[in-house]
Amino acid sequence: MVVPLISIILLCPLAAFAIFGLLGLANRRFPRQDYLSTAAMLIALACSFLLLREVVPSPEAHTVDWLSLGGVTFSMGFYLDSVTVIMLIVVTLVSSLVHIFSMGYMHGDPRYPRFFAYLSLFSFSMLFLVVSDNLLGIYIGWELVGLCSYLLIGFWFEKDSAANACKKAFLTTRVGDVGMFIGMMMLFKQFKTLSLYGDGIFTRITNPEYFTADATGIVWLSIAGVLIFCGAIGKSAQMPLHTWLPDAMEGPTPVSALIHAATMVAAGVYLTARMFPILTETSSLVIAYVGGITALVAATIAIVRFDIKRVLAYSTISQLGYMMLAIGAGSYVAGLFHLTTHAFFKALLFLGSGSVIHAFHAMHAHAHDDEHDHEHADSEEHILGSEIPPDQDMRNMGGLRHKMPITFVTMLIATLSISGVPFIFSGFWSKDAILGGVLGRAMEWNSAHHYILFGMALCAAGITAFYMFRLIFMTFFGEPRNQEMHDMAHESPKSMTVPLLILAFLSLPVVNILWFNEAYVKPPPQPHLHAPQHAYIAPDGNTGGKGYAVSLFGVSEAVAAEEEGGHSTDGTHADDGHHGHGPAHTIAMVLSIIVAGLGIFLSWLFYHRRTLSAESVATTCRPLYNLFWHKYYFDEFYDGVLVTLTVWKARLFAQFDGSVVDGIVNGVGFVTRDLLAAFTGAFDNRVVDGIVNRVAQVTWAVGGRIRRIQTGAIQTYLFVVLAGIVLLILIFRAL
Amino acid sequence: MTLQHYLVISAILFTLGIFAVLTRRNAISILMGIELILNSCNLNFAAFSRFMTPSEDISGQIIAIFGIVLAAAEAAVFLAIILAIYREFGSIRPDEVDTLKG
Amino acid sequence: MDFTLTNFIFYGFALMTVGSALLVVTVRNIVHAAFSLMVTLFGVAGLYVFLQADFLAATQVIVYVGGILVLILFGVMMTSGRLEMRIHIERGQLLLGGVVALALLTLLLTVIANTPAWKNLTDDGTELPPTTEKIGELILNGPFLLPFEVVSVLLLVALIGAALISRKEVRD
Amino acid sequence: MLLSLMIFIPLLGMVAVLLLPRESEELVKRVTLLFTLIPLALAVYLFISYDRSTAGTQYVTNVPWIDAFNIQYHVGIDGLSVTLLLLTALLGPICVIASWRNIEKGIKAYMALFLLLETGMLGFFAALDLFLFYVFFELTLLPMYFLIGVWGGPRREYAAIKFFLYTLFGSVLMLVAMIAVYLNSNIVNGVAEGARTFDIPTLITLAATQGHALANSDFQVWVFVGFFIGFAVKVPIFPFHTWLPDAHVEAPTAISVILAGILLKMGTYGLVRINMAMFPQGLDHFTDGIGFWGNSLALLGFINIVYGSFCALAQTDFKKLVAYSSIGHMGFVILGLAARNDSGITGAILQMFNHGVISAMLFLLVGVLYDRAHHREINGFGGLGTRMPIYTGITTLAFMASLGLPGLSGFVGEALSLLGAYERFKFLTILSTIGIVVGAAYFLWTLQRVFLGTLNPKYEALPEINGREILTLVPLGILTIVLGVWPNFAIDMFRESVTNLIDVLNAI
Repeated sequence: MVVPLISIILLCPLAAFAIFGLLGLANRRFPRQDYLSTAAMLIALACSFLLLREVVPSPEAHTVDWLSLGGVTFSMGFYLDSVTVIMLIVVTLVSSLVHIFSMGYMHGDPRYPRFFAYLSLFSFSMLFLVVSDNLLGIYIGWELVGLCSYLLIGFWFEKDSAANACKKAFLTTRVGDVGMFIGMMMLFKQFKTLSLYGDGIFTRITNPEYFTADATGIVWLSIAGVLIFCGAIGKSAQMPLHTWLPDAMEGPTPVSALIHAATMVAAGVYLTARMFPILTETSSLVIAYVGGITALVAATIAIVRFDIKRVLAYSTISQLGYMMLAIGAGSYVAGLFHLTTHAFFKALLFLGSGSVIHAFHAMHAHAHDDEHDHEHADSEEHILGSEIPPDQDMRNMGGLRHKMPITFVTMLIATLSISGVPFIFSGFWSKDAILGGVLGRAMEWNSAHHYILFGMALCAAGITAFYMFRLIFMTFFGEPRNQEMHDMAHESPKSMTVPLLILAFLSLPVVNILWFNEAYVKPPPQPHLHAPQHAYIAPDGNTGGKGYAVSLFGVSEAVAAEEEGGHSTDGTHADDGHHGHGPAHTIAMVLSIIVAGLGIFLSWLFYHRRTLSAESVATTCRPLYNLFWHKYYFDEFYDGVLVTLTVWKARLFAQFDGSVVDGIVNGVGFVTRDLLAAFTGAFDNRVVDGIVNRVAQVTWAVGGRIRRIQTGAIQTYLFVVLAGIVLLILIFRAL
Repeated sequence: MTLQHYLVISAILFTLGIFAVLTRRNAISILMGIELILNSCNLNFAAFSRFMTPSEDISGQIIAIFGIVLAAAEAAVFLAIILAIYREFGSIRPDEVDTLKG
Repeated sequence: MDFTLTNFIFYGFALMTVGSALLVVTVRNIVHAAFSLMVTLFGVAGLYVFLQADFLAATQVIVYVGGILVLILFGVMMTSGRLEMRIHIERGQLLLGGVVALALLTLLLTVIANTPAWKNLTDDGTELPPTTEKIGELILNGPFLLPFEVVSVLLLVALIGAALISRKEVRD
Repeated sequence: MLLSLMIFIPLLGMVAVLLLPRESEELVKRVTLLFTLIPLALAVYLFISYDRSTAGTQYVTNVPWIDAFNIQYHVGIDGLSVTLLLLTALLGPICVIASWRNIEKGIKAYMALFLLLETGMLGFFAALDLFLFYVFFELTLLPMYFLIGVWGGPRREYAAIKFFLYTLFGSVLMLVAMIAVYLNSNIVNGVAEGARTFDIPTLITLAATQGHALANSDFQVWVFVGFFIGFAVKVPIFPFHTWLPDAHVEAPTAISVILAGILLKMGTYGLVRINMAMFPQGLDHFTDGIGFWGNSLALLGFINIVYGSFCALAQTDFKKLVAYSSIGHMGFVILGLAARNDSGITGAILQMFNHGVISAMLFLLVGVLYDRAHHREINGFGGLGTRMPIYTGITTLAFMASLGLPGLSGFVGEALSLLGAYERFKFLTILSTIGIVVGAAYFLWTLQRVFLGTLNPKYEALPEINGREILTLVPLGILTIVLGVWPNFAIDMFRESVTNLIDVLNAI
């Protein structure tokens, strides 16, 4: 049953896209592309639920030879374990809801059918990525989702900002992908395969024929792991390749919800989780720190944004950092659990914001229509890279809770969830699992500075609560700030509110625990999530033959079992786990509740009661505020390095909004395009081509002399020929 | 009569033909020179056929006949070309027809 | 070497051939040159007879004297208009041409004199039956059929080509 | 017989076209199309009926040609040639259709030359006698010269002469090397015995025979260089590439397609067929990874990739951009060949085929735009996506295939080449991946400048791509997708040949 079900899941969205593409070639359309795509997604959803029952007993790979060479064969196939099923359900569920939501949101767009076709293609690519059992397949899906992201960010490509953003997204992630590809090359050279399961990398890594875990081996494996992780850095918008994600908000809001919040960006986390068995202590640490820093930095930037979608974008980056931190710290299950809960509540937040924007946009479209683009073209903020369309500016909102009750309530639920309000919201459980895991890990490491990771996570949690409630207070509470817009606002149509309600329901922990749990067929989720989920690299330096972390489920169980059988330290592992995690969990839970409460309270003081003034705080802490407003000056820093060279081109740089790596990307682009490429271009023209032309000139000149011999009189020719013959004969006779 | 008699006559004819082709400033004279050359060749064929092969083998004569036919064809084309050149340039002096001059 | 009648006639023909050829290349009047050429061609035909090539001799007379020579005279008349057209010769060219021609002649004679295989091959004097029949056999029913056909096509092409080229109005 | 039929049918077509009156242009085009469709049908038949399970040559015809030099008319196909024959035969009719409307003068001569060109190309890929190989190699040169020089753009003479001289320069060196091989082909242990030969399979065997003059490693190195330069000009490899942008820019659309699609492949095909198979020790000298010379071939590949990509980034002429991107993509072929292992060589061959398909698409697409706007300045467009959605869609597909998006054919060849090359040349391969990013950069940047953003008011009335143009693009697009999704479809053809080649290489 497994293979046909997965095939149906994959083929339905693909067919929906193919129909659009083929008819498009003849300039025709399927009459209702939206129904077609949505139906395809719903079928896929149904099949995913059917798979829930199929999976657990024994995860297995189903492969076919995809590319067979003389000595090597690359296979393609499905691998189905509980993680796959979780991802399948998350993707199909969110995707279906976004499809339905889009019917309302995108209604009336001139390219309405195309939007759904793209969504279908995206769903196919994402699902393909999820079910692939090998790195090559994952890479294929990986790049295809990148393409879809490109197409959908640039959906309104008439806007220059959208055209820039989609290119930036594709290129930035491609930088990461190249890292990933180099990692793949390393693994392929070592293991002669790119399959993960079966007789794949995860098996061969324990086989001395392919890999020995001596010092060099561990270093090598760490490098490979970090390189693979580079792909995840790009796709999941981790520091320092995160700059594309806020820009990606140029795409339609349902796209932001589906691709840039719930699914595609989580693919990086998924990949890292998949690669769990090959992570070494070093690469785990790198991942943890990258995640931790990202979580904290992105959260602080989000505090000062006014564009409702950018707040959510930075929040997404921050939450993804969380998941990475979890995986890096070995809390595999916690990371994936957070991925799942986050997918639902973040999709809900985006769709909710979409609902708000839709309410404003309808009015806005009437009022301004064409001027939209020109309006901001020259504004100061545009140069700073934070142009805010008025319908997304929270400073124009306020008091909407009466106008849009359903949107308000559902968004509030999501906010409570992401803020980690205890017990009745899913976000609390997953976030708490991560905090507990990180603290436990820090304790295990027993090294003071790894507590920094926990500190960063905790700060990020508090800040998250603060800025999310800031968003809610500014949008839904208080007095309307822009009366004209407020009057026009209205609740969204059913096609939009129903998905909101469903997602709100999914943000409740009960639901998640129920199905997350069932997929495992393991002890109840709570103790499970807090139990030691990692049999670690022994902290005592006894890294001998097991310099990699082992997860609890999936095929890696086999590895774990083997390890337990083969090594005397297995008992210690279990003990470590219990010692480390029992108290860690309690401490983490208490602390997280405290910081979340603190964040919400502060937010209430600032933005609802207004006992404290954000402005005055901003003034007193001017340097800090500026730091956040300018996204840590990374952008300015990198720009600055180049601007000293090319001050006059400042505007060019400003075009790209920028933060840290924007500078790098632009810098590289600039250096290559304007300097290096121009130089190579000139070199090509002058030197290489010059030599060629010189040769031609010499030939030409010599020819000019020689041509005088050509008198045109045939008798002369004949004379020369005969004289030559006579001479030749004489010469050769003489010899 | 030895073979060398014929060869000597033929060599003289050939040389005279070449001389004509080289020196005469008139296309028709050049044609005559070429005819001399062709004749010397044909004579050689016939002579070699007589002296170098068994007497009943007369292949050389046949080749000579082919040579005559070729000479006829060549003369026809040559004269046609001369006529065309004459129409074009108003002269048949080869040194005045030098479009190919480099 | 004894001066039999045969020998005498042979040398006569040889002298006739060479002498008139000399005239062909030296006289200034092109018509005279053409007639000298006629004599040369007759002389060669005579030599063919000495080589027991009767058919060849006949062909020589018919084709050359009857065909080519007439063609040449036509050419002279159509291009000059006057019968007494003088041939232009330049001193320098005469000298250079003479040198080359002489060198060539020396070369050829040396080769003729020094090639061992050609020495002392005298005419055995066997009389052949008329060769016409044999030539016919060889050409139409023997190994020379294909060359014969090819040469016929060549002649045809040459004649059509000549007609096309010498037409007054050539397209384009 | 079938093979020879396929090779010479276009020649027959040329005669037929020449016999047609020059006024009936439609008839000329139809006859040409017919005579290019027949080889296509035959190629498809060969492709299907080719026995994939052996490495030996099939459909062999071997008759004496010039006895004096022991030259034979020896043709046959193995997996590599049949793939490229199919590509050639496929591009034939496509180019004829692409030339349907935009060749204004002398269509008859154009079509006749085109058919002659096709014979040359088909013969080249099938030839198994070194002399025949060379004859066909040169046979493509002549029609190409005229096709560029007569029907090209404003600087056509310059481009045509440049192309001609460059290639001739290369082929002279090749000729010298070829004669050297011929003269040494009967020397064993310093003693001449038996007849000399031009026969490629025989020469390959001889070159692997201990003590044979051809198996001398110094000799192999020098001859390798001779052939290599000859082919390098065609590929083109870095210092010999400057003819390519000029020729591409000036040539008419269909001829650019042939240039990029087939002629460049003649270079790499020659490298595989002659340089690698016949001179494994020569190859070893340049690819053993030791010292400068041991890395030189991979270095050239790397330079091609990076240099070509950066140059492409600097271009503002659409066609020039595509031309430089070709240089970059051929770099992957060189890199893959230098790796000389399964994945490297397979990747290189796939990349040859895919690049033929993709660059053909790109040039056709540029041609479509040029026919409408009469210029190719990338910055002179803008926002065409709203005006020409189908055209934009197909262009996006071609761009994505070219920049190596997985799922489309460009990726498989590129990825396999890199995977293979990494096993031998770690550092250079990692550096070469820069090409992947830069490749994406220039294509996306072009996409943005031409199709995205607000519509340039000048082009508000630009007509959408028409049915005939779509017809030329669709088969290529389908191939791109099919080979991306199911690369075994092509790999099946030459797997055995590659294995065989690697055995030869490993034998030294």
